Amino acid sequence: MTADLLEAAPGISPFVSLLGPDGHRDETGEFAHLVADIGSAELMALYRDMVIVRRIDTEATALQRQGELGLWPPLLGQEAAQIGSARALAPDDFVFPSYRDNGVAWVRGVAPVDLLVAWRGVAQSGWDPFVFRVATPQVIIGAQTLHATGYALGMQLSHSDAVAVTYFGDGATSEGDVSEALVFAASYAAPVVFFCQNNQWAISEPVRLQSRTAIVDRASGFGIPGIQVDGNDVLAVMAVTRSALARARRGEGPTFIEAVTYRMGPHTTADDPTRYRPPAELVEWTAKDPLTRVAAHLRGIGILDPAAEARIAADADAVAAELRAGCLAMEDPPSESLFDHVYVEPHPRIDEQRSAHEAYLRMLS
Amino acid sequence: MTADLLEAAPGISPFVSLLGPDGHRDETGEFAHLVADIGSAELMALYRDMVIVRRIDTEATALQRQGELGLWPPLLGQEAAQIGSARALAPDDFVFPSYRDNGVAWVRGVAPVDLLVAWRGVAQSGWDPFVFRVATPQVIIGAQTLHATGYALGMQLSHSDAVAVTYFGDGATSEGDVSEALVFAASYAAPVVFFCQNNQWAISEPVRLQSRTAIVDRASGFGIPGIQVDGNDVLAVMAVTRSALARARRGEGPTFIEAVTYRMGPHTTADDPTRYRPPAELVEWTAKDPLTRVAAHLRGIGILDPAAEARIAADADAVAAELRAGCLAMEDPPSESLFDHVYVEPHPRIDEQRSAHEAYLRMLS
Amino acid sequence: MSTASLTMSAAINAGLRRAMEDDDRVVVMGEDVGKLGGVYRVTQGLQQTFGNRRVMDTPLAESAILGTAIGLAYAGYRPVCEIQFDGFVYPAFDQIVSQVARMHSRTRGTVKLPMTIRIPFGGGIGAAEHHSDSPEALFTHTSGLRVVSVSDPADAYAVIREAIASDDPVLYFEPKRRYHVKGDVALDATPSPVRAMDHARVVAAGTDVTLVAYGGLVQTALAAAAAAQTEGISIEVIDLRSLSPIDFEAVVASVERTGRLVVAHEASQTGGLGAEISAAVTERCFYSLEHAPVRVTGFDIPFPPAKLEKHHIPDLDRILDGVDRVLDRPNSLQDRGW
Amino acid sequence: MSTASLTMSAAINAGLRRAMEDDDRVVVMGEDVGKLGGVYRVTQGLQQTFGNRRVMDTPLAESAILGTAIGLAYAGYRPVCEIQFDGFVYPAFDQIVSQVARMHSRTRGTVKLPMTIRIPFGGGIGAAEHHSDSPEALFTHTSGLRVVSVSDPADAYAVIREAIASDDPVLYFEPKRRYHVKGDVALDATPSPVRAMDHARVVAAGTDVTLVAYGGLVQTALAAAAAAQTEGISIEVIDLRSLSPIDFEAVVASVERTGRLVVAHEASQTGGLGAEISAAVTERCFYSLEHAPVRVTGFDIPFPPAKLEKHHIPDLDRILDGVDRVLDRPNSLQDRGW
Ligand SMILES: Cc1ncc(C[n+]2csc(CCOP(=O)(O)OP(=O)(O)O)c2C)c(N)n1
Ligand SMILES: Cc1ncc(C[n+]2csc(CCOP(=O)(O)OP(=O)(O)O)c2C)c(N)n1
Ligand SMILES: [Mg+2]
Ligand SMILES: [Mg+2]
Repeated sequence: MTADLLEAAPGISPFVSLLGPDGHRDETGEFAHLVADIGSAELMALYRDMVIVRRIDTEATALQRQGELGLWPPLLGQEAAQIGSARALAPDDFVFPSYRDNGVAWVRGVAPVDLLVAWRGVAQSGWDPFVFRVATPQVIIGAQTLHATGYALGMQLSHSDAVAVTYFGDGATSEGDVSEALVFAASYAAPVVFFCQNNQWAISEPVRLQSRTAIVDRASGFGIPGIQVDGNDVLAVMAVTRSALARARRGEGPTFIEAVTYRMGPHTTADDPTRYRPPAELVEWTAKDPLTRVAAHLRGIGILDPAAEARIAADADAVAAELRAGCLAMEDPPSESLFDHVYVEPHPRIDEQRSAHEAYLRMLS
Repeated sequence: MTADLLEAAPGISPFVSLLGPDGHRDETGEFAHLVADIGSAELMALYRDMVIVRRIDTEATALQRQGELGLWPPLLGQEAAQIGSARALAPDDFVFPSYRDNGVAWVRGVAPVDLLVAWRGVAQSGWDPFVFRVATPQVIIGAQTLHATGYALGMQLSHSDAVAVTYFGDGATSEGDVSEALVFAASYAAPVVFFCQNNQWAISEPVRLQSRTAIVDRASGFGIPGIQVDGNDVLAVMAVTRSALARARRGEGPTFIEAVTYRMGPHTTADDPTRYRPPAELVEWTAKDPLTRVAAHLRGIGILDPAAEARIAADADAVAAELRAGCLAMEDPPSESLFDHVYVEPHPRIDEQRSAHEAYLRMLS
Repeated sequence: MSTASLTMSAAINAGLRRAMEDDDRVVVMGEDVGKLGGVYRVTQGLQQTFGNRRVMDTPLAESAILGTAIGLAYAGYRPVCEIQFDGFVYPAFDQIVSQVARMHSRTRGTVKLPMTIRIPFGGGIGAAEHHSDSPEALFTHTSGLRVVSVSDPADAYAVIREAIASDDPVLYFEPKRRYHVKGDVALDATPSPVRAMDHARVVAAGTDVTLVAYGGLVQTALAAAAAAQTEGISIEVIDLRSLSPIDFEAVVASVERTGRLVVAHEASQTGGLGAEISAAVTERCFYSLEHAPVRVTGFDIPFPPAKLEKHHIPDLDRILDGVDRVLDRPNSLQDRGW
Repeated sequence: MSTASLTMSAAINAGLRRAMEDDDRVVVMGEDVGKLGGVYRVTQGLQQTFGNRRVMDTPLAESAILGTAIGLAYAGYRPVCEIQFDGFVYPAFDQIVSQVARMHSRTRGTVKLPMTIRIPFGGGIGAAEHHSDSPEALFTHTSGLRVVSVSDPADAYAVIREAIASDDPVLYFEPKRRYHVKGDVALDATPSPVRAMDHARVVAAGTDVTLVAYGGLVQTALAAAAAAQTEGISIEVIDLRSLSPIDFEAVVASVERTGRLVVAHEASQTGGLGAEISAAVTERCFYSLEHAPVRVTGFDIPFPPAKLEKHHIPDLDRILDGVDRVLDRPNSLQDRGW
């Protein structure tokens, strides 16, 4: 009786788009003025970001295939969503990302090799959140949306104009935590931006299983304005993110952004999407590749010539080479470090177990 | 900065109303045909229900004050919401209520004294859910909405046309479980009706803390149609519930009903609403009392004369007397019953603890 | 030093107030904690003094209370979350065990979560279902959390301030049935450098049996010790205070003298704190033990309805029965004609 | 009776298929269990056979998976829920402990919840954070639940069928690192009236030490017994299978012969199953014990990153060290030059 319902696609609302798949830039649309300052040099820089994070992705995938990483979650296809939004942030804003948001971390200044730390299994995270103002990636789906909301409450309390931004997927919208985050954010008009990358899939589950209506619609029922944006359009993403950030800084509260994009690769390197995904879908979305359109635009206005392409590619290769070298150089942590940082303050049981373990190691050696 | 926001009232959408506070019945509105069969005799029966459940409420409150019950959660003010909706159900439908839904239980045939079992503390619940097709009242806010959704999935699987109906409060809409129930219900187009009694308060917290927009708006973001109804209007409530049930039976999926009503009493007998509630509010809502308007209407059409009033009052008093007698007659459970029904199948640890406890009791005696 | 006679709930209230005065990063949040002052009035008056953003009434969502508190801690605050009743902590379980407990180690020591999670717990007040749980063992099994329980007003005041001042997340369990019991509280004591919350305390000295309890059962244990005294049995009663980590130094020192251990708690027996204490003490002083440690606990059942709770919660008689058993005097209770 | 050599994941798959064939009230639900067949392929092919309503891919919400399964059970079904990884069970914790565990007693025996909750658990596969937890003790402390764990394909097949057939809710823990290990499985065996899941089994007979393990550590325990054998130490290895209730009859019978008990598990030590087993065995046969029971467990830390897990999960050496300790041979490991 409902098999057909399960197959129906969610309704797609009109969405913000400024740079079409053909590379044409709309300079007059409602959101265009928000990125009027993004001239060709800035667009070139955004393009460079996207090329580099894609290159990081490829290299990390290769490292995983070669047994150097336990797992890797590729962002392939989501570069515009991540770069466009992250480049809109102010230094003081604070990001609460999920595991796939490597592009965001790159923009915040996290060293690419530090992205690998967790996947190589040498530690649960690779950087100090306060240095880059980006929390370490969250694995529990949706949990970070509450942390962002709480951080935003803190900014209100401190009269800061910093904004919290949280990244999560289409699947995450089903988790109770995400709805609760919307409730709290709305209730206190917290300065938080909910940035949902709807990449159409949650592992093997299509977005229509999570929602019968467009994901962006979710927000309005909580009293939070939603904007749906072409997530493969770096300019449009930047524009809507800027608008949401400005709204938050004006004290008008949270905004929910749905960036409509596509996970062009597997869920992680452990996944085989051919088991569940129609091949035609990938073909369709490849035509909307977020990098291709920027390149087309930049070529059209004559600034992305082969020499520039080569320079960017060389930069990306250098980043990749450093990433690989850094990965291979990472040392396994000593077994005594098991007991580090479980608590801030002294803890007799930890001390006891550490001593016993050290005695055991001495005995073994 | 947000103090003002915290004080603002949520936007009120237009809502279904058929019997106004003055007792005037609208026979032509959009939903009126759904209750065209409710003539004066039927309306009289609904009135009788409401008088009786209010009387049960008064008696239970008195019993609590006299130390016969540990606690009691009055439904005072919510009679129309509960009677109107419950009287719309078919016998095969299944109800998943919360602790305040005594009127619903009454309609389903639960003996009033069985409502007291849990509050007197002789057992955690008072009846067999399968006999009345109403689950025992849920204390964990919102948890039952998932049970209802699952039951509805079961009805789909069994090709039954029974519908699951779940009752919950305005506060409950903030719990992740309720949002998750909406997700699942929408995804599978499950035959479930979400019946939210927005009685304006969750203990001391006003509804505006739970939602910045009307509660009914919540549903649409999940792809579920919402109807807001005057919850103090027994006819309107019945009409919208019938419409939601019919929709579910047609295989069109869930509906969310917000019954706008008011908790005229304390949260429970342990609560003192004068600590947090402006007195004017109660005055305002008393004018919208769900019983008064039906009485006015019935008097207007000449069928509720003093003799009829007296008959209904006598019926209600009889129910109350039986309730009181039943309450006082309830025996404390024997301590051996501690171990009953923890498991269906034999369990050595329970057996061991039961034996040890029995030996201990023998030793004491 | 000013001393006042306060109920336990007033003592916690005073401790919260003091912590908020001393450190404006301390914020209080939870359901009904503001205008109402909490269903047990533990936060009464705080919102009037500190405003509705430092004392936040939250929407009805426990996972969000904990999750947003984590974000507040990230932003430099020291949130004190109230979970209205023990039985409502489970919706927040994921945020507590996957986030609060692991954030410091996950981030290699860069993020600290100085959060306090207040939970009224236990039975004895004739409450409805889900209002009498003792879930502490779920948290003591979770590494990365500190768990404490208090048993009287003075202790409640001292320990709530220490919990808030701690840079580790602390679950602070308040035995509901002791809220209204009064005691003297040294109100403006400056916190001792030796934290009370790290140390079990001997609340009654004794030589024959060590009786370990915490929270609401400390009082019952003291009563049992007094009753046993009249029969010439000398019980040393230890109030654990810290449930994680447990101060085994104190417990073992006592058991090494007495040779006999009884542990009492309200939570179900299987996997309760009694199991850990029995196992750990047996490991540490097997050869000092004259008898296997005895557990006197709630049964392995969901907390029963109000009319049955008196049979489930260990009372004086059941504790004395445990004492008899550990002394190999199985029938003395009967002999006494009790 | 047809016997096949199957991996543990294939054996569970076969058990699920068999249960669904035998009883059309059995439904399977969870994230990615349908078209993908689960991230461990345990439900592979079931949706093709039984359709997308008896094998339901669910939205990404664990509390809802459990909560709707309760409703399905109310409607007469026997849901088998998959939680994708151990670390994702916590969002469903409230529905499990407050609803699943208590519904039968709450309703005075009128409602039964014949649910099975499958949870891949434990480490040893180099996984990311939250993918290697051992949360079983949280559930064994919760009254109203049955908890089992399997250790090989034959057992996995028998026990999944028993769990589904049980009228009580059962948590079924699958040790991830054993999914790919093969073994012979008697496929069409009719269920024995004596349920395997109720009984611990002696997987290696021995006389000097009783070594209790479950799940992924059973294999390690057997290897330890084999290694010890070469030194003349005879270890009896018991695979618990049922973690709640524990088959103490079997454990005690063994300890009464050996006088020495070692319990091994991956979960953290404090409050883990080792605590309960140590305490309960000490209570039951104190005078047979030659030494305090020894626990060889994960440390009291959140599960560590992949590169450290080999130090955290008890291995052959740590188990043998525990055996040495219970035998008062503290340095034999060193003597052996290991
Ligand atoms: C609480 C929880 N449940 C399940 C998982 C397993 N899991 C990891 S990623 C994933 C899908 C997430 O989909 P989505 O939110 O759309 O993000 P995407 O991976 O597409 O970026 C699932 C189910 C998890 N990590 N956490
Ligand atoms: C999970 C959970 N959290 C908190 C509570 C305590 N509590 C009981 S009733 C209530 C308010 C409920 O408000 P609402 O949903 O509006 O229903 P109402 O009581 O107004 O009918 C609260 C917070 C609870 N029972 N369960
Ligand atoms: Mg996705
Ligand atoms: Mg309400």
